[in-house]
Amino acid sequence: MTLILENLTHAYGQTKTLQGVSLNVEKGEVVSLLGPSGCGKTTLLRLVAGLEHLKSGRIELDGQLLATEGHHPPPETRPVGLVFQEHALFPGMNVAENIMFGLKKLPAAKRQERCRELLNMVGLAGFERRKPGALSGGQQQRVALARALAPAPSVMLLDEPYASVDVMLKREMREAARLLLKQAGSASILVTHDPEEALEMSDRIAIMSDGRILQVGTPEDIIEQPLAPEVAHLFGEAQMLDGEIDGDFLNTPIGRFRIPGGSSESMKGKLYDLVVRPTGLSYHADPDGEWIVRDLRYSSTGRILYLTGANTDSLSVVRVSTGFGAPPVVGERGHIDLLDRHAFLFAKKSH
Amino acid sequence: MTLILENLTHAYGQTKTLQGVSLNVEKGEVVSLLGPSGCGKTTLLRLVAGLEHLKSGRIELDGQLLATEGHHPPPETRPVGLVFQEHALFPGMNVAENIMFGLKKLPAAKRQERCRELLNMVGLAGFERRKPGALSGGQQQRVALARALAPAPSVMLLDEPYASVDVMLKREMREAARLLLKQAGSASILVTHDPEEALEMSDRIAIMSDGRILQVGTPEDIIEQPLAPEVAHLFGEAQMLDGEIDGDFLNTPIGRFRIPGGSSESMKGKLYDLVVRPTGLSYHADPDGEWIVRDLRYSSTGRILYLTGANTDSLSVVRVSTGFGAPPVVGERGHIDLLDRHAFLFAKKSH
Amino acid sequence: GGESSPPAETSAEAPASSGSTSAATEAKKQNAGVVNVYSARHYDSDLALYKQFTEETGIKVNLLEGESDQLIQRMVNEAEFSPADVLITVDAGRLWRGVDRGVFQPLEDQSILNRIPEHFKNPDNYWVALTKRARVIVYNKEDGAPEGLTEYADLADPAYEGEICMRTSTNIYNLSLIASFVSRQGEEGAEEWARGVVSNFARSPQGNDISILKSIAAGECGLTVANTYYIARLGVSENEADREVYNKLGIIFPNQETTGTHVNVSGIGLAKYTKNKENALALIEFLTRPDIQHEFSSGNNEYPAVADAETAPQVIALGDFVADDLNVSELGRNQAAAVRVLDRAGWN
Amino acid sequence: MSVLNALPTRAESETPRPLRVEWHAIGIIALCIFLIIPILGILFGSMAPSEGSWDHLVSTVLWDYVLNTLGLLLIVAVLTSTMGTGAAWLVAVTDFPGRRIFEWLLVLPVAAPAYIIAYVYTDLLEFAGPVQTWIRDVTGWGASDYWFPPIRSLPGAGVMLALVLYPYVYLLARSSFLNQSRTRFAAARSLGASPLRAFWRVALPSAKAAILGGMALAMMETAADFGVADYFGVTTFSTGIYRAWYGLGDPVSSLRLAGLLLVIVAILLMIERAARNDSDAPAIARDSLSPPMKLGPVLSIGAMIGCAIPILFGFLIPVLRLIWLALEADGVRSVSQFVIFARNSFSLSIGTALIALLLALFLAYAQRSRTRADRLPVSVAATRLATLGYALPGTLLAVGLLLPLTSFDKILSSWVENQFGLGLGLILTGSVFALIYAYVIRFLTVAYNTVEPAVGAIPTSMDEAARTLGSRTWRIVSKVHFPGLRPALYSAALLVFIDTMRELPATLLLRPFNFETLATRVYRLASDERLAEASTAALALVVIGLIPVLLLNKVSKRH
Ligand SMILES: Nc1ncnc2c1ncn2[C@@H]1O[C@H](COP(=O)(O)OP(=O)(O)OP(=O)(O)O)[C@@H](O)[C@H]1O
Ligand SMILES: Nc1ncnc2c1ncn2[C@@H]1O[C@H](COP(=O)(O)OP(=O)(O)OP(=O)(O)O)[C@@H](O)[C@H]1O
Ligand SMILES: [Fe+3]
Ligand SMILES: [Mg+2]
Ligand SMILES: [Mg+2]
Repeated sequence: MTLILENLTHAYGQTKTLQGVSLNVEKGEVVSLLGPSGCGKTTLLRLVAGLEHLKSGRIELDGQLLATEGHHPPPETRPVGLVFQEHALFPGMNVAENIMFGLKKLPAAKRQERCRELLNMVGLAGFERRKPGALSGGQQQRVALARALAPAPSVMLLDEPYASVDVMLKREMREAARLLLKQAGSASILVTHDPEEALEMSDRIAIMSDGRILQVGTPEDIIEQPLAPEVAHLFGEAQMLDGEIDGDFLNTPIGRFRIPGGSSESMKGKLYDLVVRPTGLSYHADPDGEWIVRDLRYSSTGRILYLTGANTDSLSVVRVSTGFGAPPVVGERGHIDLLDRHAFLFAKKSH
Repeated sequence: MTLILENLTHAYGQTKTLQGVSLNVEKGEVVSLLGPSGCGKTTLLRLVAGLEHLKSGRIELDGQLLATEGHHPPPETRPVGLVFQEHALFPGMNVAENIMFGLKKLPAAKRQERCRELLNMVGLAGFERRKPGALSGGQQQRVALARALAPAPSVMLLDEPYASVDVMLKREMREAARLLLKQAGSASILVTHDPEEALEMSDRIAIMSDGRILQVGTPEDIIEQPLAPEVAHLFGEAQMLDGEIDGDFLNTPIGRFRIPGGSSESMKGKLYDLVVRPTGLSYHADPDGEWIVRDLRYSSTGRILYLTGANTDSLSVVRVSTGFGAPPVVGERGHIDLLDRHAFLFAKKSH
Repeated sequence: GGESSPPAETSAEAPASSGSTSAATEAKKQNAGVVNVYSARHYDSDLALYKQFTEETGIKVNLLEGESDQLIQRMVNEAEFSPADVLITVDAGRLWRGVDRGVFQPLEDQSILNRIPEHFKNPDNYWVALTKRARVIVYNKEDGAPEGLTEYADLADPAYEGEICMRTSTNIYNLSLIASFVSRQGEEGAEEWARGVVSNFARSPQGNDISILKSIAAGECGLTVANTYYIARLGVSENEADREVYNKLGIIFPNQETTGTHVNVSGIGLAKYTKNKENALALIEFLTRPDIQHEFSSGNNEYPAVADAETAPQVIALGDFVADDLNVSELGRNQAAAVRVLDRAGWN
Repeated sequence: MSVLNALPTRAESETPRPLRVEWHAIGIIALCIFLIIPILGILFGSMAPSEGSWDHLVSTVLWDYVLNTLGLLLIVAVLTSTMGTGAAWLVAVTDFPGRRIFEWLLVLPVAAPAYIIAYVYTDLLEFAGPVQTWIRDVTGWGASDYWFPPIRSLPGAGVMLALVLYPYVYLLARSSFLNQSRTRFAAARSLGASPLRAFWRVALPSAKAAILGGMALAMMETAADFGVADYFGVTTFSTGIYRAWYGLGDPVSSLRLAGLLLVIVAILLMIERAARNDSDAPAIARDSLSPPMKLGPVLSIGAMIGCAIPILFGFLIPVLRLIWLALEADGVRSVSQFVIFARNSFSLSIGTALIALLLALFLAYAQRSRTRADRLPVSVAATRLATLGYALPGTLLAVGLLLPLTSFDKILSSWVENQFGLGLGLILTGSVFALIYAYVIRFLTVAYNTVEPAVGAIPTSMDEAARTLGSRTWRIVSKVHFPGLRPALYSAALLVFIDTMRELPATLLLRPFNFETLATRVYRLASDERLAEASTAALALVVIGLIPVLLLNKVSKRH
């Protein structure tokens, strides 16, 4: 069961939304789709589900053509399930009826059974009779997820299915959903805004921007070898800085950084994007340091220092992760070193 | 400008949703409201905005009574802005008209100006003429945020305003929104499902569960001194285990842990909840260890090991954070130590 | 047809004055020069007559057309405020009801009264007839005249089973016909007859006179009763198909040997609270003038009510007959009984 | 109450509060009293002792009235709902060649009065008509050699009424379908539902309020119809009421029949209300711009035929026949005289449409508002009663109105006479005021039933958002609601306009002297059994009715 998207393009009227997107998803695989708001993620899912017509390109499932230009079988003939970003629950039906809507082929007992199972999974046992209007936002979203999972379709498309679910529940739900999808052997695409979710949930991650896919790879690939600054920027609270190579240093508007491996001849004088995660920097106090500690905040993985360059007027901060030892004091000076992990230099595209 | 919520209760028909909620928010302060789906967060905001009538308790703003039992001034008379979880954009109006809707008192030029400013902030410059129906989910949410921020109300209530916005934009937007709210001196309550967001965005955090507030405090308080297992559980990907004190160890269904400071006499034999973040555990390889490494995943802050107890049948895993050194091998055995930070023991309430 | 449809301008005349000012104030303003007519006759040919009246006398005719009973109701409600000066209705039953509900005052003008035969005016002179129409039995000439059919009573004869088409019991023409039965034979007699007719129906009661006449011509129905003016109208129609229908119709004036053919009238009465009595009387006088009576006949194919008025040729062509001399007030009095009779007989 | 259901969100949270004087409620009740005068008159009138005719009616024809009326209502309900809903769905949701044209052609039949259609069809299809004559000529059959569906019959009457009444359902259902979230429909399909099942399970339930509202209108008009039923010889309540009053001369029995009819209609309406359920549309249908569902060639042809049938039979055939008759009768000559009639009809209709629309909006909003005590049961009941006027046979309504109007007039007039010595006469009775008053009472139902589902479908979250942004009611209504209400408002205005155009009994009785409308003109000729001559006026009536239909099409295109 392989889902192959080949060179898909699409537009709403004049607005181009997809410009040649290709992606393969294997049976039982979960591929996350990550990208900025408005980049075309929902549109991509709608194309696969048959709710939009593609302009060019082709979609194949298991060697069979699913759609191409001029060939658009209707959604109900495609073995594709879709969780809608806006839930799209049926307001006249109660929760159980919503979930069982896609199960009309099963005998009634089986249907009930499956419904109960899914309600347990999304933590809504006992809500069978509620109408969607009397559910909280997160509860609605969970019903939408359960409804789409119910028929165990060959292709499962999930559009931010956990956006309004709290972390704890989300964690449980995504493990459970992952299991269900694997059991059913569905090829799944999961749209999410949460890089951590993508890392945890998915076999591979596809990063989209502006109607294009920038990189597809395993979580490790994506984290360790991002191919574009946008990709690197997505994870680990990274920050992006413009910089120019100056000897072994990178001069940025907010201060200068030493380049760990030094710079090669060819890099000299060129413009670069520096993408660096707080964990890609280390700090040590030094009264002569070029950086000043401005603020200090907590995160669950440690303290984050906010520093500004001592020699620039810029008030922009750089964030550096520190361990759990004695905290630096706000106002003290120090050095920042770029580490050779979690910090990436990308040559700027020539304008 | 202090917003005081005192002992609020509320119910939908027979469903009790709030059971004595008290909370103060200072002028210019941002308080995050965190809690599981369906716990009553939205309901609380609706009470303050005047969209629901409280059953008992009182709401005060700046020393003035805003609402109490039997006194429910309508929403339009309250200096309260609300970003709706479901966006609630006006479908007939374009983006600019939506944003300017609350600005009717300003002269037209000012209004336009403010609209432009806010559109820039939410990254939607150029979308002025679009109807909401032609926006992506995240774009709609951003318009909703801009619309609520526009009149700079004294009290600002934000119901998951960033749920469908991608991380990078979210970071920018929340900084910008924070600035705007501080400038306006609004007392703000921000509902979110994202603990990290709460930690970063807010001056204080309130944790709700089941219609009650469990704890209110600064991010540091909440992270370092959670008062309830539910609170501790929320942050840093924590896991919760049942355990029984056995000498200096805690026996859990999935394996035993040494208690860092040892146990006191009074703790013996009692049941405890252990809430531990991956960063609250350390691992070292040891062929005689009681744990087996089952999996190893990436997260932006390091590797996460998934281990199961070597002496139990349970397949439940415990997650341990490791540094960036040479990774352990899947299948190897080792020891886990509880650290004295990011691991919390809560005596179980007697049944 | 051409004769029955007046030229466009005539009918445009009446509504030309603004309707938005109240009728009452209008009456006040031009007290000398108007007569307010409530009329249930709605023939275009009447409009021409009103126009002629205005030309002759300078009195303007304000016209309100409606259904008889509603107009009576309106006059009852308006009582002494009523702007109406005269009421014209199209059925004896309605005239009777007008008297019953006290909307008329007696006509004292002998010159008018003298023109009208005795049984075509109210015994107390509350109204006089303007026109009369006979209700005759009609058959299809191509099928030959039905033998032995000379009386209304014969329609109940089982020999005519499956032949008869009738209008529904809401229709006043049939109600009046039955009412005349009730007058003569009592409710039981009338009912027995009605049952006989019902069992002879070719189809359930439906349609109107014209449509049933066409059904007769087409052969769907064998027999019916119809008002003479409809038959005559078909004869003088400009439409060829109508004239073909006419040519196929045979007419029987029933009860010639006994009581005479059932005749109904349209009539006029002076409103009880008239404020333009002079003008109203002038109008009644005008409408009962022999030459104008002739116009009724040629315009709407009716028989004049006035004895010495000339009947139009197309009406004469229907044939000569002896009319029932039952006072038409009887028809009104027995109308409710007629309805009950029809209900019981299952004539819907 | 449907509106409550339509807003499932948070209504229950209302804490019950003690009753207090609510000006809203008083306003509504006052308005309703003003509107239900004739109905109250009937209800009271029917309680007077009868002169014996009542027993007679009960023992002879009452059951016929009940059965025939219910039969007629059933036929009309089934036909209007299938034709109206089916056509509305096809043009709103699917795409096939000619959809845009069909979209507005489908409204046309509403412009033709039912009794005209009935006359035309009997003229065409009766035994003596051209169709059967032609059959006989071609085949040589005689009268009894073949079966032809009898046009003047209960089913025939049902079909005639349905042909002109289905646009009520069509208009309401269409705007409901257009406002619906297509995402939900898409969700159903991606869960494997065929378009038909998705329509049945998802689209239809959401449009239920609108469809039932339209059916209720069609059924009320059917209940009130006299012309068709009488001409076809179908004894319904409406013909019975007429006969009891004018034939039996027994107003009390007549009023009792009317009271009974109202009770039946009220029960049907209650069933209708109960059958409505939640239909909260989300504010934003994400893909409202995406192309509607394209139909394949076979389905396209099916859809075209489906849409063409009601247009063909409800409009094209009758109008062509009317044109034929008008030409035959040389009606062209008399066109000039219609200018004045048309002007009268037109201005009355416009006035009535505007007033009815305003009142309907007021009542609909009163029913919707959930934070005010104006949802007192009294005001709900009053609204229900006030919007029942449509089920009253027009004759009765007119008579029912005449009494209070003239009484008031007389009091006024005597007072003026005493005070100023001025003979005022009757000002209201027999003036345009009385006419419009009667029209509004009668057609408020139409406006209300059209506007109310649209008002009810506005999600409360819209109001809430606007209110937290500091807007008061008026601004919310005009800025936030109005854009969404516009199609329904236009539909309501159109329907009231056309209904007023063709209203007859009240016009006849209450109009001023020398005041003719197109409808009275048609009636003069038709009641004199001059179909050919009436055809020209009937055509004029239809043509003027088309004006707002065309306008409606223009504005709804912009939507
Ligand atoms: N109209 C209603 N009738 C009955 N119960 C309701 C209604 N609306 C909400 N509830 C219930 O009230 C509880 C609180 O709802 P609320 O919307 O405040 O939750 P929430 O904390 O905002 O959840 P979420 O994070 O999922 O948005 C939920 O359990 C919900 O099911
Ligand atoms: N009906 C429409 N007409 C015109 N443009 C549209 C329409 N629907 C969506 N768009 C535009 O298409 C682009 C892609 O939309 P899409 O919904 O696929 O984005 P997305 O990646 O899902 O975003 P989000 O993460 O915010 O949901 C957006 O810029 C959006 O504004
Ligand atoms: Fe006649
Ligand atoms: Mg999206
Ligand atoms: Mg919520």
